[in-house]
Amino acid sequence: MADPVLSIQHLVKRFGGLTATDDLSLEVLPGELHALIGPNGAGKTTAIGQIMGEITPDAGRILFMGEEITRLSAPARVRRGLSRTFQITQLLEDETAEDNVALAVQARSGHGFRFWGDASRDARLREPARAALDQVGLPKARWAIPVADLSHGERKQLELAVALATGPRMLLLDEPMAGLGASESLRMTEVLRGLKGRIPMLLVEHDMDAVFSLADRISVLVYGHCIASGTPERIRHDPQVRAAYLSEEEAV
Amino acid sequence: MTIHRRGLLASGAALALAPLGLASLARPAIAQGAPLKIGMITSLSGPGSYLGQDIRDGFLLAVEMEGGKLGGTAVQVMVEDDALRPGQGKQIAERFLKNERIKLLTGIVFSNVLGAVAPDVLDAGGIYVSPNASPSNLAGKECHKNFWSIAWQNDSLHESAGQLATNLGQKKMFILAPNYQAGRDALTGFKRLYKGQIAGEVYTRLDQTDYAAEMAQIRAASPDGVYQFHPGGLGIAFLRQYIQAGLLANVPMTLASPSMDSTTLNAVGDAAVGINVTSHWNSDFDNAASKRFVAAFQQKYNRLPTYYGQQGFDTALAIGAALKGTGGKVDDTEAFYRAMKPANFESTRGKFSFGNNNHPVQDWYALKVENVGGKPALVTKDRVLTNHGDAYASQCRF
Amino acid sequence: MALLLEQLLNGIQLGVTLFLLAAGLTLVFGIMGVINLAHGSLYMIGAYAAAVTATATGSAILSLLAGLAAAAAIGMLLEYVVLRRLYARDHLDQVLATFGLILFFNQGMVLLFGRQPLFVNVPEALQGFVRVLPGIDYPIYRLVIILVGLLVALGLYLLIQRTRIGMLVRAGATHREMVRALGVDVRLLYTLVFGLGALLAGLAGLMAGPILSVQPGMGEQILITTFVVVVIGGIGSVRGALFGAVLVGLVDTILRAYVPGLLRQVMEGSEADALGAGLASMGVYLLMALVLLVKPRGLFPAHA
Amino acid sequence: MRNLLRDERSWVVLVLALAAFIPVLAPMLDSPATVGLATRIAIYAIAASSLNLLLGQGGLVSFGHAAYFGLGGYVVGILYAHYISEEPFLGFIPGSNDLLVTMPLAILVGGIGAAIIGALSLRTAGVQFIMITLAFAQMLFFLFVSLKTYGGDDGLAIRRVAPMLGMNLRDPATLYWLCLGLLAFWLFLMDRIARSRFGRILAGVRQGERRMAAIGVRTYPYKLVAFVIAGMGAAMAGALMVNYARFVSPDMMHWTKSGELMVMVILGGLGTLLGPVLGAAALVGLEYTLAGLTEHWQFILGPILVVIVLFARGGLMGAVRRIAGRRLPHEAQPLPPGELPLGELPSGELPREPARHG
Repeated sequence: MADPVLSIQHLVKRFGGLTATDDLSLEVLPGELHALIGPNGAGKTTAIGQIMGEITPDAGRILFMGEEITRLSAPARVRRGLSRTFQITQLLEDETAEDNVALAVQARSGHGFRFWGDASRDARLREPARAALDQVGLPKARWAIPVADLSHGERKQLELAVALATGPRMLLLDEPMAGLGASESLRMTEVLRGLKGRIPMLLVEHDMDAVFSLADRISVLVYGHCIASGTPERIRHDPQVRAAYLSEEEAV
Repeated sequence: MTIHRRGLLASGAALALAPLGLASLARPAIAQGAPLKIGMITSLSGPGSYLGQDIRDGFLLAVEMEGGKLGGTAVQVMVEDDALRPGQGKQIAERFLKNERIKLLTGIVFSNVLGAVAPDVLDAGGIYVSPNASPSNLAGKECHKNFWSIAWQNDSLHESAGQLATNLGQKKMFILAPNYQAGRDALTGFKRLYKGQIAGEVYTRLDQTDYAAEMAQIRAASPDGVYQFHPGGLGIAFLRQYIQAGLLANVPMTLASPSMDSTTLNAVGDAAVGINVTSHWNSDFDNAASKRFVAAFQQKYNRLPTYYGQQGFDTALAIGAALKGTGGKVDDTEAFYRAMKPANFESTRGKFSFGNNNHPVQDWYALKVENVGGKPALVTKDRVLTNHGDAYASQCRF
Repeated sequence: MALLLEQLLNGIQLGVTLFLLAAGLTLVFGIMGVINLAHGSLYMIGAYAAAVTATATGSAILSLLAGLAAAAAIGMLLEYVVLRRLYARDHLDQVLATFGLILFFNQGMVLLFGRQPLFVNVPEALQGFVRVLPGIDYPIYRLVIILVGLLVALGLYLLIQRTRIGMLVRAGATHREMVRALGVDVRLLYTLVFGLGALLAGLAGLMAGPILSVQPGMGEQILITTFVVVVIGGIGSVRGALFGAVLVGLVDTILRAYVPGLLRQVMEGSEADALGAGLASMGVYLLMALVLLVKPRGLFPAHA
Repeated sequence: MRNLLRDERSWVVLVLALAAFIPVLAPMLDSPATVGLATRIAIYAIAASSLNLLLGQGGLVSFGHAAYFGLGGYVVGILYAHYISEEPFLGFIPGSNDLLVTMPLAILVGGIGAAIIGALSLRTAGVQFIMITLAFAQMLFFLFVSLKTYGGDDGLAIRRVAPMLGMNLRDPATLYWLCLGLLAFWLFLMDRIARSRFGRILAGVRQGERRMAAIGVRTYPYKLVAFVIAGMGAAMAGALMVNYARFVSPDMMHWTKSGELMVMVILGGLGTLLGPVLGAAALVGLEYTLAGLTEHWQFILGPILVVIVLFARGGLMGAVRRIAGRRLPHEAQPLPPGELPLGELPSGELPREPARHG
């Protein structure tokens, strides 16, 4: 078996009396699309926050490409190739879609202390940005629109484009389908399928159709603890998972 | 689209030229043969604004008593508020000098505002007659033919208090003032004529209102007397806390007039009885000019005039005397100087003359707070200093 | 030694006054997220109302009631008319609008009551001194201020920890959305909290009246120090406000009393006094900067 | 969008070009003091525009900007005092009354001051940041109040200014054109910075620190550099103000002065190029006009400010653009009452360590 891209070992995070992450261990292998599922409040977003360095865990280790990154800041992790999308989109609302992506390209290039040239006319930023927008399938007509005027689905696409523009060696996707209509969901699923194999991904998602059609492996999180991990087939038939999660989901 | 853009350009143009419009708006029309304009810049907002108000009221009273004239010349007094900000004062002065073509200015209460305004006025060939602030530089090295001080040079206030403390036989004094130039000058001035020993010297904060810590220090030092200089509201707060701390009964206080005026006295009440004050004037002065002034002021404003009111009044009288001499002209500053210098006016303080540096030479009196007819009042006692000028006059060369 | 103890009492008394102002400010800060520069104006209004009533009626009780009522009423009116519209705005808009209110209130007091400072006497019953320790006589009135301040602190503690309103206030400081979700009339809660803050500011103002001079602009002299207290204590935390206020009161008083003396040991007298006074003034700001550098959210942050 | 920005630049040029005629027009309108008023406006416009780099571009609410304004002023004042007394400052820096010497030094000192204060203050965020910048400014204020040597509270007067490059700076029109020229230069610089890579990052910091971290940007150095540039601009304005007023006092660094600079920026339109200039003109002009009408001018000015905040979102530029039927680029989305205010978002939403950069 190849060395894992990402390895989480015995991660613990408590908020007051609430244990949001409870001895969580997880591995993402090269090229793998690993889905993280679980009921609301299971601690999926908190886990992503810790992997990205936005939240400091109380215990445990995080290894990326074999290097321990547990104490690194979020920007340092991004520079090492981790990139995430947000469930509630975190975009620069006053800027256009293209500007948002171009800024991520610029961040990757690292040349931020340039005070003179007009960044909006810099082909070294614009071209990779357009490529990323193209890749996620945002129609060209929408590129020059301020983010505040984009639809929810378009914003979700843009989130992914921004994450891609940082040149990731791994993607953390926090509910990319949340709030999308059926056709939008399908389109997003196709975009992710296109990326699959090239970039390893950790996918947090409630849309079970998408998860089961995309994932190589699935881990199930309940109360911050991983109760099961395995192929979609195994997870589908895991009695514990059915009891804790799927049945509840069907009952709704 | 083009229409919009034109609209924007037009509004941009309007804004660029707005200052011109504003400036002309703020100017009243000038009629031919109009009265002589006098510019008064004074502090009318913020803490201590009642000082500016009294200066203004005293000045305007003198004008009113002469039927809108000073020294036979019809005058129009333009009053503006410097809000105790040097920049604001300077801006007003510039407008007075340039737009209104006013040559004669007065009114500033605080020396930091004066520091910003006086050089402009003097360099522009204007005349400034100060009803209050007179910092040492303008009395000494940087004295100017067209700068006149009517009240006193700042230091004299404190020198007279130092003399009084010596006269009263106080051997060990505790002295306090706020930490700004006038405050530091005050303590220097006090020490100049005080012969005894300094038990403690404390600088308070200009924005300080609670003096409990200082009271404790005074008590611990157990001096023979306390001298403090806190103008306006600060002085009131200090004095009340001094009394509340029970110190006045044991440690007598000597003050210069800015720290004990009739407003302060109203505020402090009976407890102030026994405080020693030095001043160049008091509302009980037994001369005709003073009596006339006090009566008129009380009738018009329904309150007893403070020193500031008197200074504003005397300033107007001094200007009146000069105008009489020049026939109402201020353009020839040399002529104005010659007419002003003899101080041909009936000062409310009796004797008054200008020293070589255009600052007053006058007598200083000891006053005491006493109970008069059931109310505390300042009662004039003896003379402390006679024909007292200031320490800087010798450095002055026009 | 006696001097030091007296200075400590003075520091606590100043601290308690600051606490009364800071408590309201920190609640408004913490719950509504509003920077209210006009809080000092409410202090001034309380002082003015009490001073005017005392002069007119001579009654200390009436003057107390008038001061509290005026501050609370104008505070709630202010919340209703202006501040309510600022909750959703960013801090910049709040600073600008409340800066405008300061100008309005200060000049309003000039228009209503003139520029002469007003005065109130210490109520008869509270004049005089009490021997707190052998050799230390301390003004009764200042002791009463300390006592009132501590009682208010206790009352606030009980209100916040033991009552339903307090529960909502606590929740409001940490979980705004939750309070809304509980179906509470948030607008009313906000108005009440603001009124309470204004009431406390008015209380501080009317108690300070007999010590200081009541004049336009008196609020701003203490406002910035109050902000220092709130930030040191941790925004939204009443406990932090009490702790911060007493700390600031003590530091300010002790520095003022002792720094010039220390400097005199190393430099010429009048220079030392002038510089010492300056350094003492900088003291509380230095304290705040140090606290924030170590604990960027203050000593007792409410948003844990 | 791009058209609109191009438009804004063209208005700037137009406004400045028209403003250049003031010294010619003022005597014709029998209002020579207007040149002085316009000089003050131009100087405040530079200071406000420098603050706008922090407030409008970076979303950093600094409540102590007058500190750098005053520092710049004091450099000029102190060097002048040593020039007159002929004693070198600190024993080795000779005094000067030449603006070519004093102004670059003022800018340098302002930048150093901002670097020190910024390096410490930027470790905090939100309200704490507002208050810590205020605290540092207050410290400087009290320091200069207690500096007896340099006049303390009463300040220093500067009686004679040396001619600069053959220009007589005592001539109001010359000084005005100098200030206007520097304002034009400064606005040009601000425009370039706003469009540069650095400016894009700063705009990103304003709109979402979290997003910036997620694309791998450590924001602290960028914020610090913005702080230093803004401090240098304010110091330049301060140096000009002292040359104009021929007077410097701690009043220049009082917290109300910081407040006034903020008022100018917001009044004119946050984050716009021309806004701070319009804001400076409006505030100085309002004060001037109202103070000429009534001594109770603050009673009128106060409510005007409140009304502007409540009803004229985006300041004067917002109003101009609304009249022109265009969207303001930075106009914030209105939140329903009771929602989390924008300024709280970075610190309030996620429980995370605030001081990670360092």
